[in-house]
Amino acid sequence: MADRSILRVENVSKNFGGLVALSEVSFHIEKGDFFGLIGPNGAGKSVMVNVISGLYSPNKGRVEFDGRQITGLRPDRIIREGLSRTFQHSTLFFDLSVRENIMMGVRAMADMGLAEAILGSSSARSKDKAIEDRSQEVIDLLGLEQQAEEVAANLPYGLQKIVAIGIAIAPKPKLLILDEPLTGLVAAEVDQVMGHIASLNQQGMTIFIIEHNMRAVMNFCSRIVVLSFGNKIAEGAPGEIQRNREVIKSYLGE
Amino acid sequence: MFMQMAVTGLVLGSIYMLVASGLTLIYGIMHQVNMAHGVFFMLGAMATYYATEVIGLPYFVALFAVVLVFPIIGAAFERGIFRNIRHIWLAGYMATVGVWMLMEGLGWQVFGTEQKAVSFPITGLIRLPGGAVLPANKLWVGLIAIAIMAGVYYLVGRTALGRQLRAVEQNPRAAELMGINADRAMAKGFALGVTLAALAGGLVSTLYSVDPSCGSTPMLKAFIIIILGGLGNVTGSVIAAYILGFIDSFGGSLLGYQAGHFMGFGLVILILIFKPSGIMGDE
Amino acid sequence: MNSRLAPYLTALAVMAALALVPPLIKFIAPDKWELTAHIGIKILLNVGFGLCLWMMLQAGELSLGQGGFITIGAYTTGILVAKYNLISVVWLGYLAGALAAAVIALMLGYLIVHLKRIFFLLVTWSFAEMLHPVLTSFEHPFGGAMGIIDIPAPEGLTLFSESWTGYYYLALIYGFAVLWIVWRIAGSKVGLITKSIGQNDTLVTFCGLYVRKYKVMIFVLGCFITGIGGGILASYLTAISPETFTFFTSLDIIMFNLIGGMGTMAGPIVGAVILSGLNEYLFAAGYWRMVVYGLIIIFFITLLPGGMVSLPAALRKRFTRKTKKQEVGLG
Amino acid sequence: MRISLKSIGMTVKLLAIVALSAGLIMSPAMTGGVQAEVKKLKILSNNPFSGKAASWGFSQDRGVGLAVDKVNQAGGIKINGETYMWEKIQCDNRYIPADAVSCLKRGVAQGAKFMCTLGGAVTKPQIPLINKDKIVTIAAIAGGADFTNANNKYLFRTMPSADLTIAIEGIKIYKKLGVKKLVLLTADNVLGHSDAKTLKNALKVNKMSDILVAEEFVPIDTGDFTPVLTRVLAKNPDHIEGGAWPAAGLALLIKQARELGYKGTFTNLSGAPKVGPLVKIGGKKNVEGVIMLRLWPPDQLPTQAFKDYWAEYRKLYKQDPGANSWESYMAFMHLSAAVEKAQSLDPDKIVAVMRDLKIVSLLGELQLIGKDNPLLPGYGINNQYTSPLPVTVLKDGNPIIYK
Repeated sequence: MADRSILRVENVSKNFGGLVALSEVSFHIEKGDFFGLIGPNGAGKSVMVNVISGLYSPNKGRVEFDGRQITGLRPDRIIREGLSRTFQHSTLFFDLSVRENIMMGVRAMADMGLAEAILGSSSARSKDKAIEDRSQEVIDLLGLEQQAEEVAANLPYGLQKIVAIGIAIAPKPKLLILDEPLTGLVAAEVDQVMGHIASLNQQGMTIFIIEHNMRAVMNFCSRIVVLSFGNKIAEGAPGEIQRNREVIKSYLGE
Repeated sequence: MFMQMAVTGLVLGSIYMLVASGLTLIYGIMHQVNMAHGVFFMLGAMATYYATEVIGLPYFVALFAVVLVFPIIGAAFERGIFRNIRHIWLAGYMATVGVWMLMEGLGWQVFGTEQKAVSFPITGLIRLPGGAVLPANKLWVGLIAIAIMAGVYYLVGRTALGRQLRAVEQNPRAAELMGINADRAMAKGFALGVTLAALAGGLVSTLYSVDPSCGSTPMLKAFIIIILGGLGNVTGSVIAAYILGFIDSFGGSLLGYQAGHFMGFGLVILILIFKPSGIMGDE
Repeated sequence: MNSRLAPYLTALAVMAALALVPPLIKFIAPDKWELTAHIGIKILLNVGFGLCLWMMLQAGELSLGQGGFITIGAYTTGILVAKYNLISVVWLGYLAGALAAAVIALMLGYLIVHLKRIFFLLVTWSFAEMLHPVLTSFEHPFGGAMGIIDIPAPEGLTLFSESWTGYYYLALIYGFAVLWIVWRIAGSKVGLITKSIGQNDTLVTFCGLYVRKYKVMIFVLGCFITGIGGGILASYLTAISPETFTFFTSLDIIMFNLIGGMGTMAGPIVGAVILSGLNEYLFAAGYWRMVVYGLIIIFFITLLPGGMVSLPAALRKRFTRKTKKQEVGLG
Repeated sequence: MRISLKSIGMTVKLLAIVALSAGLIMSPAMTGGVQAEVKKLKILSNNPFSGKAASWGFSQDRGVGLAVDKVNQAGGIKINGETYMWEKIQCDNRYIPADAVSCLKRGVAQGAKFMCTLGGAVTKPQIPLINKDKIVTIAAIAGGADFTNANNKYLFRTMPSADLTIAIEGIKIYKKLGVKKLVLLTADNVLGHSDAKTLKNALKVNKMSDILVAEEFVPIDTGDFTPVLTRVLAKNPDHIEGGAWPAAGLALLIKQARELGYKGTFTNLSGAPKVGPLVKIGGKKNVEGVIMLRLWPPDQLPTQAFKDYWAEYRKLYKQDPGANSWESYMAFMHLSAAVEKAQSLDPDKIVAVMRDLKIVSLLGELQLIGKDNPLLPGYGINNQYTSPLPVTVLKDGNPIIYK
């Protein structure tokens, strides 16, 4: 299919025991999109992200990324296809420095072998250099120079979120999935984080954001999908979604 | 011979169940792997020995004294050592190892190296159909073990203390919000586990002999059982105890002692690899 | 001084200092040499074992089966070079022992690597326990309850007038080789990955790294190195039996890390030095050994959880707190 | 590769700590040992002081200890005009072969030229070192020519070997009892396995091989014998030989066999268990009629010296002495006398004197046999102590002389 879509989710269903978390959800994201996924608590948003990133395998349906089916692949393989994700609760390597955190995201990390690490061969040195260069790039990009050597646990919450994004973008992903990146942030921090995300999008990275913060989603997203109790109830531009009666009903209740 | 093996398996299973009960309870409530279990078993056996053979109390009075005294000892250990470190799993584990070494070492000092014996008051031999025989003391110890286990079920399932323990087990913080003092509940749980270990020592050691290391073999068996049954799963450990009893009996009779030993640990590894929640675990 | 060379130079200096111990002691107190050598050998081998476990600990899991891997290394060496004389070069016997330990670690590790914490601890412990009945039950090839005797010293050790010196230098090289390997890994990107796995393995997965591979890799490497140590011990002891390396051997290796402190590489080294030295003296104390052991464990767990390496910091904290209190009292 | 200044500091500190600790650990090795008013002769007590075999270890250690005190109280021994005092150094080998080797290395390192130890399992791996370092060793081992032979000049056996106990006394007893179906149920260690070998050989020589219906080996720390007894009792034996057990193991074995309805007889030819715990744990009724070697009934001690020894041991340790306590006591007295007679500390001279020296000790004349002795095939060297070998049977909880 020679379309512009980078991620296609087709008829994905997921049950936990008797509980239906997702039922027959389909949508697709196009290259360069700033795509939003919203829905009330328990709508199945996080389950959706976990299915896409390979943490759960769906009971039914398929996920295609960049023209290739990724359902059933190991999570680390999916990531290496060029898809990155962050986690809802700011998840970092808290005892490592910011620089080390970001290094962990760099793709070349996966190529390091044990023997070359011990012997410090020239190939190991060049890989080391590639990793260090790329992490420096990310640090510059996110404006973390000041905090680069600081231990992640000591950073303010907003910066921790940015470091998490840094880990995710270090491998230069084609698609970045952000699972509620704004939870627990104060207004100034929200702007800072969303600013970084928007500029990544402007540089051509496809963004897929799951968020509760309506204002941010409506302001930045180009297209939005709404989930409710595991069903897709709406899809469209922010304006359409805001007017959609189903959406209003599911958010406000009856 | 089959009958005899089956009877032996049942008796061993009951003994193992009793020995494992305290261990599984402590894991269930505190998520603490108690390496000092064997030492509390030994202390129970030693206490019974001193009470009966040295002081001269009747056997069941001595056992009753164990039930009265060991909750205090258990609570003291919990308060003194384990309370502050129980949230770090490794610290908890190693601390129990420390208590084990310390108490067994002191045991060799105080009790000496000569093995001692406590005799069970009921003796005799019961002949069963199929040519099997069952010593009366083993029958009684087995029956008492089952009664104690029933008591544990009642205590955990039906009493206020049991409700507290279960609440703390599931979520200590939520239990605190409900007005349960988690610290105190855990101390009670630990004391209960220690008492069960000591009681097992007082009962089971009458079948064998008493010395400062007499708890190590029972503890090894108890560990196999609680892993097979799923850590902290009381019903699972009861079933696992009988499984191990039959493995030891049939394996030992048909294949020799070492084979039974090997099979026990082999089963443990298989269970841990393929079903870490144990034979009764869900998932 | 070039900053890259500094650690190497320091290590070399310490190694050279330790290498000078034999002639020095033989000069000042020749009658004490054997005892010193014996303790030194034990310490240096244990430093290796402790560091291997520390390396695995970085990935978050604690093995209580290292005694089992020492046993595998020792037995493989013993069977091949002593019992059946299949290998005439003892050094190759060590290599075979290490390979056997690594292969078994690979198979076991692949199966158990998904287990965490207490489950990993229990499964490695069960594995080590299971070796005992196997070794005891089979006269061939394991030698049954008797074990294996007359395990020869490696070639080249005869260059030294008495075997103590030879084994001392062998253990010295072993200890520092392990130190070098573990230090190199800890400083490398693989070390960073290992440390990250210990903190948050899900996130490592979502960095595109296959956690299982790294955990197994570290486990296998640790067991390989431990296996070599087992071979050396087999030669040194000249005889091994199923009871030679027990649960307590594995426990000791954990205790090196516990007593020294798990935070830095210095921890297991300091722990191994203190505990294995102490252990040798406690042999004479006989039955007080367990009491002392128990007290040490309880002391470190409850009062100094950061281990010996945290002692200066802990003292400083204590001291400053006290002076502060005094100031308040005076004010 | 990027190394921060901090990490260099860490490494330096780390290595400094190591060096310092190493120095601390090794420092005791370098101090002391200067005071030399009284010359010391060190004997290493390489025995189990913890674990299931600890009662054997203490028994042996105390026997040697009493002998050491006795010699020292008498003013030590004089060699070439200089007075030497004995000193016993202990090392707990936990009955683990490798620990025993470690202990021996420690002992050698501490300057011990003599040793007492016990158990074939732990002694066997020590033999190469004993021979190399010429450690004059008195050891309680049952195994035969594997231990006592012309290659092992420095190893002396304090207890009667299985060639004397099982092969001679044992066969006599079996014949007397009229054993038809014999079961050997012994410990899964070297002692057990070597007993089994000796027994099978002896049965073959006496053309009685067909009476052995089963042999079983179980670990020495076994508590429940029921499964393995079920297995052997299915063969309807009329006699069980429980070889290498300490008291508790033998007692449980007998008790549980009786509980399973076994009516036959028992012997225990090599363990020499203590009678007190045996009767206590096994039950007086169950252990009635058990036949054992090497045990003396307390009221039938043959000499006054032995009575005094018994009384002194009881006074000190509040229990009856075990067989290997007086065996090692006698052997040490002999060893000490030999050192004095040799007037030298050269191990070769000492062992040469030992082989010919006869002394009178607790049980009368004590001497070494083994060379050219048809009863001890393949020994070829006089390294086996002999003294009267009692056969006792338990009656009413007390041992009495059998026959």
